[in-house]
Amino acid sequence: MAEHYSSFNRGTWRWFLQRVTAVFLIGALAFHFVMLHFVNHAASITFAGTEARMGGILYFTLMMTFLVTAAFHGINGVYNALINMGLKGTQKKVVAAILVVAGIALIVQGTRVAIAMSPMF
Amino acid sequence: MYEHDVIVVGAGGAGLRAAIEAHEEGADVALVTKLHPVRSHTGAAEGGINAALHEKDSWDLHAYDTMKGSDYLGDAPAIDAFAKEARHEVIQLEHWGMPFSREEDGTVSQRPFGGLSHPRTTYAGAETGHHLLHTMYEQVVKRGIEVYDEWFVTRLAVTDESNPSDRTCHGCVAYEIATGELSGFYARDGVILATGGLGQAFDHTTNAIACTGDGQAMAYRAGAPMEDMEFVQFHPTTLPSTGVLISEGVRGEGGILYNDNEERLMYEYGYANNDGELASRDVVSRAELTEVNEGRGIEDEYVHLDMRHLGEERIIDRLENILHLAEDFEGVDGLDEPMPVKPGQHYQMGGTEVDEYGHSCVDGLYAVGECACYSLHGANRLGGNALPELLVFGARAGRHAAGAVEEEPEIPTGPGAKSDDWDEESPAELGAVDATDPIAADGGAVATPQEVLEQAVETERERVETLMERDGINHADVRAKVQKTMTENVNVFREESNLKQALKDIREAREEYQNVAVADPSRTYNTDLIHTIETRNVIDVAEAIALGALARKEFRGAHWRKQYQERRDDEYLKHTLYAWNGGNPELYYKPVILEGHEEKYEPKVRSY
Amino acid sequence: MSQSYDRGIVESFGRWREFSAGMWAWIFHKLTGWILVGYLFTHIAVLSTAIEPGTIAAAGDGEFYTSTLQGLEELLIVRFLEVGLLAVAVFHIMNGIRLLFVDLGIGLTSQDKSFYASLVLTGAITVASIPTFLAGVL
Amino acid sequence: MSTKIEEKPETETEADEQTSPGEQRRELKRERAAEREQQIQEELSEAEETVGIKVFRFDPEVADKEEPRFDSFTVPFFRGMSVLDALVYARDTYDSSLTFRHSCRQAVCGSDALFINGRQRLACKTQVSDLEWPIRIEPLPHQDVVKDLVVDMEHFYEQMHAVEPFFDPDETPDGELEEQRQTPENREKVKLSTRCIWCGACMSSCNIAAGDNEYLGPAAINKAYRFAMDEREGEDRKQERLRIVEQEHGVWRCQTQFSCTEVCPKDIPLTEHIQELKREAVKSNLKFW
Ligand SMILES: Cc1cc2nc3c(=O)[nH]c(=O)nc-3n(C[C@H](O)[C@H](O)[C@H](O)COP(=O)(O)OP(=O)(O)OC[C@H]3O[C@@H](n4cnc5c(N)ncnc54)[C@H](O)[C@@H]3O)c2cc1C
Ligand code: HEM
Ligand code: SF4
Ligand code: F3S
Ligand code: FES
Repeated sequence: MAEHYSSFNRGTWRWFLQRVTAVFLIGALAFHFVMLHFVNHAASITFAGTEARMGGILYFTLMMTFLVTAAFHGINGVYNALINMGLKGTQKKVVAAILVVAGIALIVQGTRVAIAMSPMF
Repeated sequence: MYEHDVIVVGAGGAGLRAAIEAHEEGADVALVTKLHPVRSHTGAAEGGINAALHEKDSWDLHAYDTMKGSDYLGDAPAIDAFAKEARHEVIQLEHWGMPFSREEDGTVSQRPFGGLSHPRTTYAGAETGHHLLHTMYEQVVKRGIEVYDEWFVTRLAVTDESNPSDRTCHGCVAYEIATGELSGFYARDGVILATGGLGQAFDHTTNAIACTGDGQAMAYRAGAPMEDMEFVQFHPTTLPSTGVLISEGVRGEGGILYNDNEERLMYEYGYANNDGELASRDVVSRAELTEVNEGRGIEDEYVHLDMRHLGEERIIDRLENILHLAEDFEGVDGLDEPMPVKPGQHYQMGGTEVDEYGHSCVDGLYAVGECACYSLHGANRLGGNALPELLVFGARAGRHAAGAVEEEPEIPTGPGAKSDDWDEESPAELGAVDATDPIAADGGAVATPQEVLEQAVETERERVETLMERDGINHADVRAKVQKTMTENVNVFREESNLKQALKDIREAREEYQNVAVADPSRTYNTDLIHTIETRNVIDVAEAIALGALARKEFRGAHWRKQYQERRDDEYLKHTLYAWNGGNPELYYKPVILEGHEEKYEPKVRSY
Repeated sequence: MSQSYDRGIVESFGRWREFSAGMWAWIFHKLTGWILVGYLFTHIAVLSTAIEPGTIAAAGDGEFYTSTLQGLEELLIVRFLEVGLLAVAVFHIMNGIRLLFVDLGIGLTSQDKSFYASLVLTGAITVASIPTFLAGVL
Repeated sequence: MSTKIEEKPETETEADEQTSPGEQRRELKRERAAEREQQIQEELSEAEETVGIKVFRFDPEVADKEEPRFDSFTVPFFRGMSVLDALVYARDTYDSSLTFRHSCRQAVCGSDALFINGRQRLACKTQVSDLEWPIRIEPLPHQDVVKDLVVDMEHFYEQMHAVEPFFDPDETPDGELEEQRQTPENREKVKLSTRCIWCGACMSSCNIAAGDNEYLGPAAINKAYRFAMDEREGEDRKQERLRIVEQEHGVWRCQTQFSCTEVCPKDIPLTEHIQELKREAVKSNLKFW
């Protein structure tokens, strides 16, 4: 059963990071909602506005971190849910691979979008 | 066929301990048990386990208390070995991780218990038995000892010489409950029976539904007599609907017994003017039943045990589990109302006759735990003395079976030990119903142990097939009949006419049993079949109890006779034995051994 | 062991009959989590299609982006979906906080109450935000 | 509730006719049956109340039980009656082939965890008067059914054994009669975890355990907790124990559903114990901090 007996047990890390990202996401997601629905009303979002916000280095990094953590948190969550349903063996490996690819794609595309939005680049 | 050095039948405290010890001595051991080990009834024990651990305490005090408690019907070699070895066994249990309750300094706690001259009842909350059972099962898992769980042992494979002392036990026949398969278990060095109590011979008992006296009855039919069966302990405070035990702790803390007139019965009617509710178990049981018989019982059945005056705080602090028990099993809130209680069968002092190593007169056949009688408890068991018994004698038998004991036993067993005959008439026929009863040894000359075993398996297979194929009555009716008559007639109060009636009823039940059949045609998990086979064992042990009680014309320990209100040492300072004798049972006596190596016990008046 | 029988349908039915707060919290958390992941992917997809082809890294005037977003925002259905998303996100956050406490071993005995609290809070926050979210389309 | 299972009314008490030699036996049996029928009627009419139970039936070997079904039985109600009493009555009076495990009748042997009115409960510890009638009794969900209410416990035992469920101190005192010391506080800490009776109710109630067969499950993790937290075992052993529970299918699988804690008849705070082990595992893995 237990193949990896190291202190870097993957189960531990995934569990732990899921919590850490969750803590971060509480703030980030709330901030995101507030910014784009209350401070700036969603209906009046314009590219100019977006560009202005994304121009700020702080805001930009925050959004990038948000992207990465949300991607990790979400995808790890889905993976967990699937293992909980008893996925194992090859199936599990395939699912893990697909999820990792999807996650990377998400982050890459997200980054490209973010860069496109930011006047910094 | 399965093969091991030592086969232990039953995996309660006694069986587990025996298996561990035999394993330690290098034997290849297997446990064969009809319940998974952790389901054994040892798990129900609440109070604690006695051992003279304190500096101020000593084993000979413990031995003395036990002898006095037994009303001088104990055998000194067994009592001495018990008191000495209990200390080591209890400490070993601690080393195995048993979660005993602790003192501030981290040592194990001990509390006072009835009949003990020193507080030496070691305990783990009010769940001592549960912890003991689990701790030992864990050790079995640790050692990788083979466990055949849900295998029901139905018969012993014993050679059929006419004198039981010449016979040898080569194994047993077991039925795998899940599949319905019968197999032989060949034991190279010995079979240790540890099948527990026989409460199911009564309809109101603290024992489990699986406590059907299988071991006693199997050994009895194989030639090892049952000893001192008339001594049955009745506990005064059990819940009327289920028989669940309400610990003595309630009375210990100050609980009061009331009758229907709300009188404090123990004092009002002078049953125990000194100790009141805290008088010994037999006294309180008799008091309660007298109240009921004289029309002062509640609903003509029970009395009330009230602890409300102790106050919620104290109750929750010390007796919390009692609240749960009353609520869960009787639907009564102990904080709000008194709890209904009545006496119930609790413990069987007698059992298969064995020596102080648990060895019966049949070579290679051992018995330990509640199903055995090494004459430790005599006529009455002290609270907290059964659990250490499981350990001490379990270990002794395990060691002996594994060939690691040099000493010769001092307690004689088998027909050779006979001193007196019982020379009265039985009011009913006893033993086998007809000569062709397949249970009697059939005289065929069998050569190898394997052949003995195969023949036993064959006999069992035929029996099972007959039961499954024929058409007949439900065993439950027969069992109910035995239980009813035992509770009515061989209970706390014993009168000659009642005992005779019981024997007649038991005979009737035995005849009816000839017609029982199993209605469930399935081989998968057929509990109908299991219970049907158990019922025959219930009949056998019930007969032994009733006849022993009829024969013993005195009042000793738990055995109370209306016409004989005194202990009669001149006549009855002797053990009752009941031997199957190929289907024509014989009741006889053997002497009590009051002289040990270091102690010589003088019968005294047993007063507390 | 003789054959065993898998009860299939009885089994799955039996599970849901008794209400148990912890289990529903788990189911809702799962559901909301999955919706959020799904949304995260669509969100990035929408944002990227909204950006004119070839303009990446050399952002154009963003006309297309603005009109896509505003076009979407004009649809009542999108507004409703957004409220739904908020509800989902808020529940996931609230219950997520509850779970974090559970992980720390805090308030385990009132886990059912905290589940109800997260439901109530979610409801309250969602209702309170409806005016802002629907402003302009109604 | 629409399950595929047909509801069959009262089963016949009569066993099917077979040609057997004992005409006399059959005669006796008929008499008995008539007598019993009358007795049942009396008992039922004497009882102030009767309660209906619907019991899941299945036997892979018996023709009319191959398809699972529910049988209904009417039993006389009495004060203090448990669901187990009702089952025993039904078995002993109506149908001796009704199969279920039971032994102690007092919630210590753990044999009779059943799915009663939609929840895992010990039949002996559940008062009939506390339930909605008729009472529906099924075997534990998520375990293979062997027959009627009996499920296959093998997997549960395997999981229990997988956590090395035995006390294993580095060394024990030399003195023959000397015990290891344990503070009352430490005993208090492990006390609840030692109460487990291996009934399997928790495992059956946990959706994760249902989905992931390899998940150790709450009872086994609780067993590991019992030893990992016992100060009489050494620190190294504790680390080993943590390693067992922090494997892929160990504590991380627990999604804090709390169902286990809710159904445990011994009121063991299982979720709390699992969570504590998660924290212990994280702590020991992040030692370099
Ligand atoms: C409610 C209660 C409270 C008690 N409290 C105390 C106390 O506080 N202190 C004390 O010292 N004593 C106490 N006792 C007494 C003590 O618990 C018992 O005497 C003791 O546990 C019996 O243990 P055992 O190993 O002999 O049998 P059990 O634990 O009953 O085990 C019997 C075993 O045999 C197996 N078995 C039986 N028949 C067969 C068969 N045919 N084939 C295969 N296997 C079979 C069963 O599966 C089981 O594993 C109490 C007893 C009761 C009932
Ligand atoms: C805002 C703060 C958030 C918090 C506090 C939070 C908290 C948590 C926690 C604690 C878990 C773990 C549950 C468990 O394993 O027992 C979890 C699971 C999950 N989260 Fe979040 N989360 C947040 C945001 C998000 C976001 C933005 C997404 C989407 C990208 C997301 C998607 C998921 C998914 C898919 C799961 C797995 C659900 C499952 O078990 O099936 N979460 N969340
Ligand atoms: S933890 Fe509770 S529910 Fe689970 S097996 Fe043990 S006693 Fe039963
Ligand atoms: S029900 Fe299952 S998910 Fe965890 S809290 Fe209990 S083990
Ligand atoms: S019969 Fe033992 S737990 Fe219910």
